[in-house]
Amino acid sequence: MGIVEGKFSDNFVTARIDSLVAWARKSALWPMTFGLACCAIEMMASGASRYDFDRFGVIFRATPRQSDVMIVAGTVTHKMGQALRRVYDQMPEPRWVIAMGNCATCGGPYANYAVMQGVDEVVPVDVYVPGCPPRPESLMWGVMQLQKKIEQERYIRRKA
Amino acid sequence: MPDEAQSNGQEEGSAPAAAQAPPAQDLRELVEREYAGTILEQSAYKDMADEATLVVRLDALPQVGSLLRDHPSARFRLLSDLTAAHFPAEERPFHVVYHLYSFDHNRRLRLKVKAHEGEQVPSVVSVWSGANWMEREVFDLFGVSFKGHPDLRRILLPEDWGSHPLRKDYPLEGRGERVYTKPRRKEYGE
Amino acid sequence: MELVFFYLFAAGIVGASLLMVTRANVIHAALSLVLAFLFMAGLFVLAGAEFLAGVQILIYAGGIMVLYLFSIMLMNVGVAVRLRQWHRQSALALAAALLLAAEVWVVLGRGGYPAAQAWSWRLGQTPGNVEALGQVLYTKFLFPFEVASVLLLAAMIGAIVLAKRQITR
Amino acid sequence: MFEVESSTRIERSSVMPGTEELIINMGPQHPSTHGVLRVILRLDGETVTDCDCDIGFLHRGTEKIGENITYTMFIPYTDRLDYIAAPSSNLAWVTAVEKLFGWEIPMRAHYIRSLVAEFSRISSHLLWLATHALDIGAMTVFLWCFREREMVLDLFETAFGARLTVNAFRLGGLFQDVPQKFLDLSQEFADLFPGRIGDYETLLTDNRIWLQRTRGIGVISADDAIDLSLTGPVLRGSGVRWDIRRAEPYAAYPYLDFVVPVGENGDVYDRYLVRIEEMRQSTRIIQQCLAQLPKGPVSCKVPRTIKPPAGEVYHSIENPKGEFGFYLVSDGSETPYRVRIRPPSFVNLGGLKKLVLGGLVADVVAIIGSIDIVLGECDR
Amino acid sequence: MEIAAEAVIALVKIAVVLGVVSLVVAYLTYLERKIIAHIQQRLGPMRVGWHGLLQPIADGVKLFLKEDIIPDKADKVVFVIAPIMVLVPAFVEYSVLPFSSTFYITQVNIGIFFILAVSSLGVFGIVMAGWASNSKYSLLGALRSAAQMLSYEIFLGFSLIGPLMLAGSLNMQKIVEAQSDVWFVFYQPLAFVVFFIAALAETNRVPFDLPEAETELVAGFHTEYSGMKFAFFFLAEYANIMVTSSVAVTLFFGGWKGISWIPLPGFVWYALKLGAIIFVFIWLRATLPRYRYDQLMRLGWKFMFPLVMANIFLTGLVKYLFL
Repeated sequence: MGIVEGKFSDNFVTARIDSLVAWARKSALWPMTFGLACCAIEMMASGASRYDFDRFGVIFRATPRQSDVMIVAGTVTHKMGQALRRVYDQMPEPRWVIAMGNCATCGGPYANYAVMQGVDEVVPVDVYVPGCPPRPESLMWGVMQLQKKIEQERYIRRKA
Repeated sequence: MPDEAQSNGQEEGSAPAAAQAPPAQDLRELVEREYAGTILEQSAYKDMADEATLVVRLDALPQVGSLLRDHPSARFRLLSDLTAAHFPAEERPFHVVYHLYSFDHNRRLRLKVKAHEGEQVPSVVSVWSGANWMEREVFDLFGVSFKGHPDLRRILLPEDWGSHPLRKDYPLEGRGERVYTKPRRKEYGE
Repeated sequence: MELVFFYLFAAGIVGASLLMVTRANVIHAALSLVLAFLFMAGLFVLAGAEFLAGVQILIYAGGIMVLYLFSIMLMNVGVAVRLRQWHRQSALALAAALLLAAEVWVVLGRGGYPAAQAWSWRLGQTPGNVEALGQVLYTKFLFPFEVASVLLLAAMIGAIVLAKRQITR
Repeated sequence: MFEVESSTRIERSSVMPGTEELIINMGPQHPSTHGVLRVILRLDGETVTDCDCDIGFLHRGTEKIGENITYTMFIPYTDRLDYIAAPSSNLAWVTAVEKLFGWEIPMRAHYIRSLVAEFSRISSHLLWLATHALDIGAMTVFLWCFREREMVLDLFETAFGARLTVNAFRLGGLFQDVPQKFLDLSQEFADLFPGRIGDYETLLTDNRIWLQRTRGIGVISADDAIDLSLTGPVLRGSGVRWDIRRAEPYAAYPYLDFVVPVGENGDVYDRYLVRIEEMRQSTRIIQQCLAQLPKGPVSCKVPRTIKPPAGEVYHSIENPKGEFGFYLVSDGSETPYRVRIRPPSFVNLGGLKKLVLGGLVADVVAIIGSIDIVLGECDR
Repeated sequence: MEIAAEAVIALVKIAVVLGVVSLVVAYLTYLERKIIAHIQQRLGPMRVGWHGLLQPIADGVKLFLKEDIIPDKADKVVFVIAPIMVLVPAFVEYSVLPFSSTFYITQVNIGIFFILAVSSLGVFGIVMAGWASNSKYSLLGALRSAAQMLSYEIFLGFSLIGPLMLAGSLNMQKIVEAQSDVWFVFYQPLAFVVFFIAALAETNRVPFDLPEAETELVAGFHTEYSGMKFAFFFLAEYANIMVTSSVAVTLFFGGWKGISWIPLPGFVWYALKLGAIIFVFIWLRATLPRYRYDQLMRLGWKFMFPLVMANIFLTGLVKYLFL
């Protein structure tokens, strides 16, 4: 699919096509569950009946190959870091990362020898969701924030 | 409505020790009868029955353990916990601590051994299988090694860690200081 | 029209068979064989024997070949790829192939097997040849049919016994 | 899914499946390992012949942190140990420190602590049931359990302002009294919940598939369970009637009436039954706590700087997962000298090998589920 | 000229059927998400279009535009062919299904046998996918599914023999005609039960969804597939559900024949019956836990096989004695 990517100038047609692509991508965000710690529980709660992520078309996939966004939910230790990067590498483009919770954002309360001070040391992060752990509403906010970000992305138009 | 006076639910304990004697006196006598000279110290925090502590001679630990596990008046069948503490100032800096529990008598006992730096502590896996992982953890975090352990490897930290973080001379923020570091994604293959 | 399809399928069979014997990777060879079976089923359809075509796909392609693949996958294919493919038996193979070709030529030249010839008119005539096939199978060829069943039964029992012995060991 | 190079006892062999043995690696990020656990299995066909766990992916150095901060500051960290039943971890810590001091805690605080701890037990067991059922493929139970769990989390939020990591208790009692609304809602929940447990049981307890997947699977005898230091529902599932709430009562448990359920066969099904019954008993305890709740202060007099006498104590409570204890060494200063967390999940997971050997690979997931581990407290 | 006209008509029919089936299959995923959501007291897709109606389209477009990864160690040719091998048989089977008395692509004398034969090819795709991915999870998933599908194909085939004996033909249209008075499900309840269970296993649905047991093997044989190739597997699964449900409708529920005093066109009856059966498929997914592999096999060989044999024997006996 890479042939048409970033090849066209801005005009009405290309803008429409890009917005269609963006709409499809933001409407079918399948997260890779990367539940690591406390935040994983809240992430599960987001998928369950009360918060129901399925409303946004978000369904959790177990394998990185079939997912679009990695929700890093929880503390990333140095031991985990490598594995995390490997999973990220397995995801197909386009891919996004949500750092859920303080630990994934900056190490949170764990400023010590074992814990990586923020998951952005290993993978590029698109949205940081604060909280320890963030409530499901916060995670939902993060997903919506990511949707806004995707809306602005360019697909067949040249990058600005 | 219960009485407020006996609120603190911790003062149970069925050790039939005399008022003056430390709580684990009977157990000490039991062990001394079998293996004389193996109990080095005896104490109990504020004389609480469930804080009874016996310091055991290092090499006698497995025998004392089996005795306490099997003797009808002890029956400490559950190794509730196994851990260590580091006292760098002492001559034998590593205290390995065993918390035992007896279902039959509903009582607890703490055993302790003290080891030199680099000295091997006899493993109690043969006495309580549950000690397997706990000894590995002590090995991992303190660097105390256990003689006769079937499978002594690091358990929590990566194999190449190289040091033992729960020692007192290990800094809290040894590897992940909370100062701004440039993203190190390159290291991870980006 | 039919002739076009015939040559298409025939070419397919030959091509797939060649692929099968030349592939170094066993899995690829097996898949080529499946392809050959499918083309063969096409030939059956052209000959008006739809039921046989179905059986060809269901039993050979869908059943037996899957089991083949199954057992091949359980082995280490990587090793087989590296193995020498030629065993200095090409002369022998050539002789065998020639012999086979000669036999086919003789048989076809004489006009096929007499028994098959005698019944082929009935197969060709009725549109629903399933019925005809059933008739033939359970009247004229009852004995060979039963013998084949017994053979299969024996094979099945044998397989069970072999597998069972391994478990109890 | 992917492999992390790290030395493990089971050597990676080049032998491919079928010839004899297959080594499969679940995790560290695998949907059914409940967090970041890596299990390496050696298989002969579908039978497990060896099993090794690689843990520590969530080792956050909590014990080291505990040695560097004050006793009060450590309470939030205990939330994040067993984050599924945070108040239980809080309770273990505060009771251990209070034992070090020898404080007298007001009765009302004791009752509220028991009440909240039972709620945390329910929330933990609900999460366990949800994920356990999901592992065996029953998806609806998962969502039903989360529905009730949300109610419990709402209760926590009413009382303490947070859903998961509630930081519920303080040294010497509570931070403040719970609002009346919390008590009303608790009553409502306690009246409604037994019926909901019945709902789960209709889907599972007599379900043929569920029985086939759980009965006779992962069997461990009482002696083996004790030998492996297993505690909590896993031990009780094997028929050992031992519950720290009964054996060494803390908080308000001496005055509460409840039954300690035990299993008979020590299989996955019995552990399931034990936990289901424990949820019922917890509801009973909640009813009693609400009925007997005394009036009065919720905290004893606590000095401004908390400096305990030098010494060492070990105190454990019955966490939903098993014996959760703290071994504290104090040198008389404001910070503990040594904080040791006695983790039930870590110890129970150590018994996994015994449970899965000789079983089928599809059962491994069910067995891990039946142990009910939480990695936060397993790796610390 | 006549041949050309016939060819054009046939092509148009094929296009219509393929188009409708693809759309229906895509919306089957939506239906499944919605039904399961409501059983679980959720809403399901709501934001993408009115009540999430555009969800399958968004999913499809997204998957189409996704990067298509072929793993380094994979066997490239087989890896690419596998999803096609799964999808094509699933769609080919529609060519012999009668959707009404007049609308069908073709009528083959061996109609039902053709479906059985073609559906047996689907297992190739799965085995190939598992092997080509060069990953243990995929291979294990593929092997399981191959064994499962092979064994249950047998029960599926045998369970159909009862109704076929009653109909006296393999032609789908004739089978429907034979049910003008009474649906075969009333004559052959046992066969239907076995057929339905076997169909669940054939299509890898709960409680037999071992090949993609999410929690045990991540996602089974298609773990390594991404983008459009994954979508193929996904579509094939639902297309297969449609086919097996259609076979059930045709063989047991009188096909496009409805109740005579309600004037509805044949294909509406057909769609209604199909919908009802598919609903049961989805309903079961929300209700039942999963079988374990050996239990599945035991159920098949020790319970269903004798049952279906007894059914054939009984049917033969009754037919010989009374008809």
